[in-house]
Amino acid sequence: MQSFLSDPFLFIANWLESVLLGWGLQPSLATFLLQLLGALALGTSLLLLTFLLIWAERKIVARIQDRLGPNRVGPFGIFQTVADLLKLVTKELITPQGADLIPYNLAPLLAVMSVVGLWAVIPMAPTLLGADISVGVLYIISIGAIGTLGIMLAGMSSNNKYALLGAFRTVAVMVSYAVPMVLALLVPVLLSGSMGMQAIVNAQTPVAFIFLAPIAAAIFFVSSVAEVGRAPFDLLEAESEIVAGFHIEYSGLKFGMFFVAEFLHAFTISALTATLFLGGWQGPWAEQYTFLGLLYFIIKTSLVYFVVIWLRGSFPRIRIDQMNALNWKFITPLGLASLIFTAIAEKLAVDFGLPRLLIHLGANAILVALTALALGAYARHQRTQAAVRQERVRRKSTAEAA
Amino acid sequence: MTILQIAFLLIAFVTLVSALMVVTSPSMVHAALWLILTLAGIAVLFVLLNASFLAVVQVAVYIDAIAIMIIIVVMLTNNPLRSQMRTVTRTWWGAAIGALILLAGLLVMITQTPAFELQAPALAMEQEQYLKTLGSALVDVNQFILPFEIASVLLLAALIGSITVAWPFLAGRKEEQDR
Amino acid sequence: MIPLSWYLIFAAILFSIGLYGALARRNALAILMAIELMLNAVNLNLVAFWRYITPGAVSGQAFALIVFAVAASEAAVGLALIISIYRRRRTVAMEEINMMKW
Amino acid sequence: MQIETLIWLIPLPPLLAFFMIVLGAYRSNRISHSIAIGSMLLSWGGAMFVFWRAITADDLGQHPFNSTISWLPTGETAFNLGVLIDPLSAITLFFVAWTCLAIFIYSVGYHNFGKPRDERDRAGLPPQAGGIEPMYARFFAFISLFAFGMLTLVLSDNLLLLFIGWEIMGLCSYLLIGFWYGKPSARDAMVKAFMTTRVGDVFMLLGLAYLYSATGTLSYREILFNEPTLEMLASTASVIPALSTAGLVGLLLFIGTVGKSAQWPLHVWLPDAMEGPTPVSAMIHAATMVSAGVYLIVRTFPLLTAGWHAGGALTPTMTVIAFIGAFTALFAATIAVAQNDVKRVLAYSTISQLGYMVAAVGIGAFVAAAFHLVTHAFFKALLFLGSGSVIHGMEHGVHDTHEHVDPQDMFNMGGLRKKMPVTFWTFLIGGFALSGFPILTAGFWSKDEILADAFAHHQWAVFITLAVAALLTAFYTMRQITLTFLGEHRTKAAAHAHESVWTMTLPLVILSVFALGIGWLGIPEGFPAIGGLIPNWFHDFIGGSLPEHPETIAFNAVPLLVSIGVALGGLLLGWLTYRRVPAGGEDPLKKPLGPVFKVLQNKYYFDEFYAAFIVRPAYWLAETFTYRWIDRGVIDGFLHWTGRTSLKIGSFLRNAIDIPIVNGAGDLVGEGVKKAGHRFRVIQTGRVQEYLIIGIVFTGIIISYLLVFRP
Repeated sequence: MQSFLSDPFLFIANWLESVLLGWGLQPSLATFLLQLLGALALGTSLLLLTFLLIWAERKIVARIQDRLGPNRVGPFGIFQTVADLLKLVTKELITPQGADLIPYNLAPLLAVMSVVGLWAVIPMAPTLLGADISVGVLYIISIGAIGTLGIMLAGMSSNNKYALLGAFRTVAVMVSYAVPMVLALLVPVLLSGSMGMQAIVNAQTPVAFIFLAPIAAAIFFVSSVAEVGRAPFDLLEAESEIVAGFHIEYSGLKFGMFFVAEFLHAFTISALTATLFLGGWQGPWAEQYTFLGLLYFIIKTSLVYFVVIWLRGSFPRIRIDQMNALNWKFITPLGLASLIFTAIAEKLAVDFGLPRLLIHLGANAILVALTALALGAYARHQRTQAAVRQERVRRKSTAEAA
Repeated sequence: MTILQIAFLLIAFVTLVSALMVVTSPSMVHAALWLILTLAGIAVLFVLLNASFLAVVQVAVYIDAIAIMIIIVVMLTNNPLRSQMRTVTRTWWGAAIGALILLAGLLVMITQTPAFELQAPALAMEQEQYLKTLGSALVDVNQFILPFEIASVLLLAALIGSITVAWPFLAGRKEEQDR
Repeated sequence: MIPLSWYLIFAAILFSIGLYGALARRNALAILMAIELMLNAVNLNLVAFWRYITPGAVSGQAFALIVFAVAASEAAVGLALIISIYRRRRTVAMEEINMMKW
Repeated sequence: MQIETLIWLIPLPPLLAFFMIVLGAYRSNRISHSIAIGSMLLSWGGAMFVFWRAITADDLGQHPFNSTISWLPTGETAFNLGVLIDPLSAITLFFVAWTCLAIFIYSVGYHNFGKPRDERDRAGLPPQAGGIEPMYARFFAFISLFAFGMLTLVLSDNLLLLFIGWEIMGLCSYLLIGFWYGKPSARDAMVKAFMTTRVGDVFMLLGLAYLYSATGTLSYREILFNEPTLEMLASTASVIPALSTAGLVGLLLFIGTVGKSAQWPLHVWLPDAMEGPTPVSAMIHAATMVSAGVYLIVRTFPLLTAGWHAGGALTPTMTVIAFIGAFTALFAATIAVAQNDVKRVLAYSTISQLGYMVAAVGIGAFVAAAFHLVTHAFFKALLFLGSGSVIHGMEHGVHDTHEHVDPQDMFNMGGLRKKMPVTFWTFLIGGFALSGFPILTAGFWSKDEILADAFAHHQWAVFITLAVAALLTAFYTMRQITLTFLGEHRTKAAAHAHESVWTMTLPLVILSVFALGIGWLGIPEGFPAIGGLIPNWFHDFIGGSLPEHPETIAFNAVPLLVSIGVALGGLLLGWLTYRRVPAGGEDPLKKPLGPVFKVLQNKYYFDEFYAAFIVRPAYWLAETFTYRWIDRGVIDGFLHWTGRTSLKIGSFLRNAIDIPIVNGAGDLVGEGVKKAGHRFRVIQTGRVQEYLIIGIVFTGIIISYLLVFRP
């Protein structure tokens, strides 16, 4: 009973394994079945979680916008999403004329797959994770980009110019923002000395990486929000400009899959941020009681998710050129600098035995100061340029007037 | 015939079929998608070969980077008026003969290999250990630092070169003058 | 289990398919894809030899990684060239790209 | 820092200064001379520190400061390069550092630093009207290099490094004599100096080679302090009969000295060297560089005197050295009597004094030679700088009065005592030291010691020769002083002369202190009254340079009295003879001496003799024999014949073989290829894939051939 309390998931897994073995199955087949079962449970619970996420987002955004939000179906309107889903399921699945059928039908699957696939390596508790592969971070990068592929295929195969525009924006945005995201991901790898997710979480025992590398954390958060395509980076589906972007031609459950994938992806990047920079399931007594670990993990993830929603509720959408400029001129160089500073600071801390936290904080503070200086210089330059341009225009107009 | 052998044959079959589709599919988009399937199949073969790191890198580099780039370029160069034209050259039969000759030669040589029926020996170390060894070997002065650095320089050169080649403002302006 | 020869034969077939594609396709992009197939065949051979013959060393994996880098550069430059050529000649058919003829 | 490390570092600052000035600093005169003087001050400081350590060290002769590094591996042994400070080199370093520093400072004033550049001045000619020297910075570069060479020579612990320093100085001497290369006389003088010293240097190099082949080393300590080696050298016969190996080597090295120190018969270059910038290059040719020759023979004293014991008969080598030295001393002194140029007098006096030292070495008076080397360096430097100051003052006078007189001719001077008091008093001190004015001056003590040595060793010929030379020395010195400074102004220019700037007079004052004081270090112990004050410190100190300490000679009143007598007598005679020379007057000696005076004035016609019997035959050999007959007649004739024959053969080959056969075949091949190319051009479609297919098919065929037929 004690073991059940401390680690219910392992207990259940062991019990199931003994049951399966008792049926006379081969051990390898039993393990396979067990893993299949686990994956099924994880995927299903994640997809179900989406109901809650959508409801929560609508509620919070409504509060931010001084509204009530859904409040009719069920307590606090909690079943509103279920009602929406029922409506969506009953809708007709329209296939546009001239669509490229294979990519058209493949795209929603890929979108959902990439998001759910990410959860295979996210450690939710000391013993609760899909697979502790040694290259977890690399896995996240590669699987995450499959979502990009799905969106692109959707935009391309729909035979619709708005969808194609959305796809082009996807390419421009997602592929670009993958660069700073990878750079920021390398910082926890560097700090923990491993690419395994569990190892990264374990390396955050005394202090979470957000205190060692706040800049990298910020970069990762921002670029992954852009990767997801959430506001303020929601250019892919900008309703006011390109109607609905890449999924304009989708309806019914296929649209629902994109919808689910987007919300779940936002939650997933929250989970990733929590895992990589906030210490994951780390917390008091988390080692002994797995359930506590899961609780900590959910709390941290929800916090980050709240920030994501908050951003959506507060920021206007930015233009594509601003977005690319932000990436290539600001975030990517900063990410590179952050990686280099962290590497130097870590080397200093290890080789000279200096206090690690102080060194890293100092390095980040220097980086912030340098960034502020550079930005200030750039702003001054821009202002002078603008003044010169204005002056030229004014002279011209006065000359013409004369 | 063990499960592993069955799995291998299955994957190999799928991979080869999709590879064939890559070289025969009339639509470039479909060819690119088949290419992705082929690359994914090879990634799985890497996993079977206990090289999971390479499998992940295969997915990251090939599927995420190269395949997406190819699809972009397909999108950029898809000329609807020309898409109905032949997909193979006039000399495709020569290519087929050449490829078959090469295949035959390769198969003959493979059958003569002394290690033809070689079974996989046990791994020398843990998977994690391999990753560490590989990482340090790549930057070890006595091992692969030179190829590694050359590859880095090559990547940089490719980056700069592709930007220069595809720079629309330079090329476009010159094109205007040419006309 | 799986003998080495299976991998080798697989790689040989894949390479030949790639070769056929590189020689027979009209579209430059298709040629590029075919070249990727060939590179993958080579890479698979490298890894298979590593796994079966020298599992104690990491040289096979290291060279496979370097082949990845080469493939990435090749794809980048190749695609840039294709875009550039397309911009000039409005075609990506290799038969029509014969400016080098005498 | 180890003292050895410091010794290594001493010569380097001037070398660095040379490169810095040559490579960049020459654009600014102020920076150039600051660098040069600063570097010399560094070297001077190092030298003084080393000197102080040397004189306070216990038994320096047996435990010198020595440091060597391996330089050239020569088979089993290695040729070592090193530095050595023993008593001799310490004392030499002392006076070299002081005199070099004095030159450096003096040069600033001499080259009119601070005056504006005169538009009429041209690089390569002396400034016309008191403007700054056009090649000011270059001068400092040269003397820096010179200082490097001299310091290297002094600090070296082996003969090869010494030779290197020696040759660097030879180069600097050449460059500085010809510093005003715009003057034809300066050009001639520089070539003359270079060629003449070259004669000596070649023999010296022969001597070094011979010594190396005989002993396998050139290090001082390994040869000179090694009794068995010296014994071996002294006892083995050389290629020349009647000379031992040591004797032959010594003789060859001595010929080097003859060249460098301007001994008869290679003395002719030194007076001409006065064409250089007046006092400074002359100073180099009087106090420092020419001393190197004497330094060489003093340094190799044990080798030169191998086989000789104090009181014994002189070896042939020593006889030659003694003869040359004594003869030169007298010979040059007689010429000096009849010279009018203020610098030439000093030049001949230098030759004469160097002859003293050489003669002292020749009779085995090591200490006396070294002592005179030191004292002479100081007072001769003083005299030359003083004469430079005088000429400088006279040039000002000539410039002010526009009177066209030679500013170097003593008969145009007179009465400068009032105009240039500092120069006068210091020149007087130097002159008295040169003539050996009793008790007070350094020259007295050193010269007296040479005479005493000659007397004690019963070398009567040498003794008398040197005594007569000393008389003449005092006479011409007083002649010079009287003509220059005393009496009335003989020209307006002299009346308008004025004292030089402080940078020129300061070195004079410093050197005059040494010219007076340095002699007291070597007062013989037996000297009446003051002998006990400083009990012959110099003898004790410098004697450590030899394996065995030389004996102190017993005090004898005869040479002392002779010495005092000739000095005072000569001075008195000189004053009496020249005190009333009127303006434009002739030399009072001209009439009584008659033709002899003419011979003396023309330096015994040595230049003419060499011109007739060496230079002209050499020209004839080069121009007529070698060039006209051998080169143009025989060699060119043969070459022309060969050329013409080759041309004929070539044209035959071209017309008969090349054009019809070779070219024909070549053209045929070319045309064939061209035609074939036209046929085959159709297969070049410009399509990459088709090429590749062809390539692959052929590769496949080759591989299958290999597989099927060559298992």
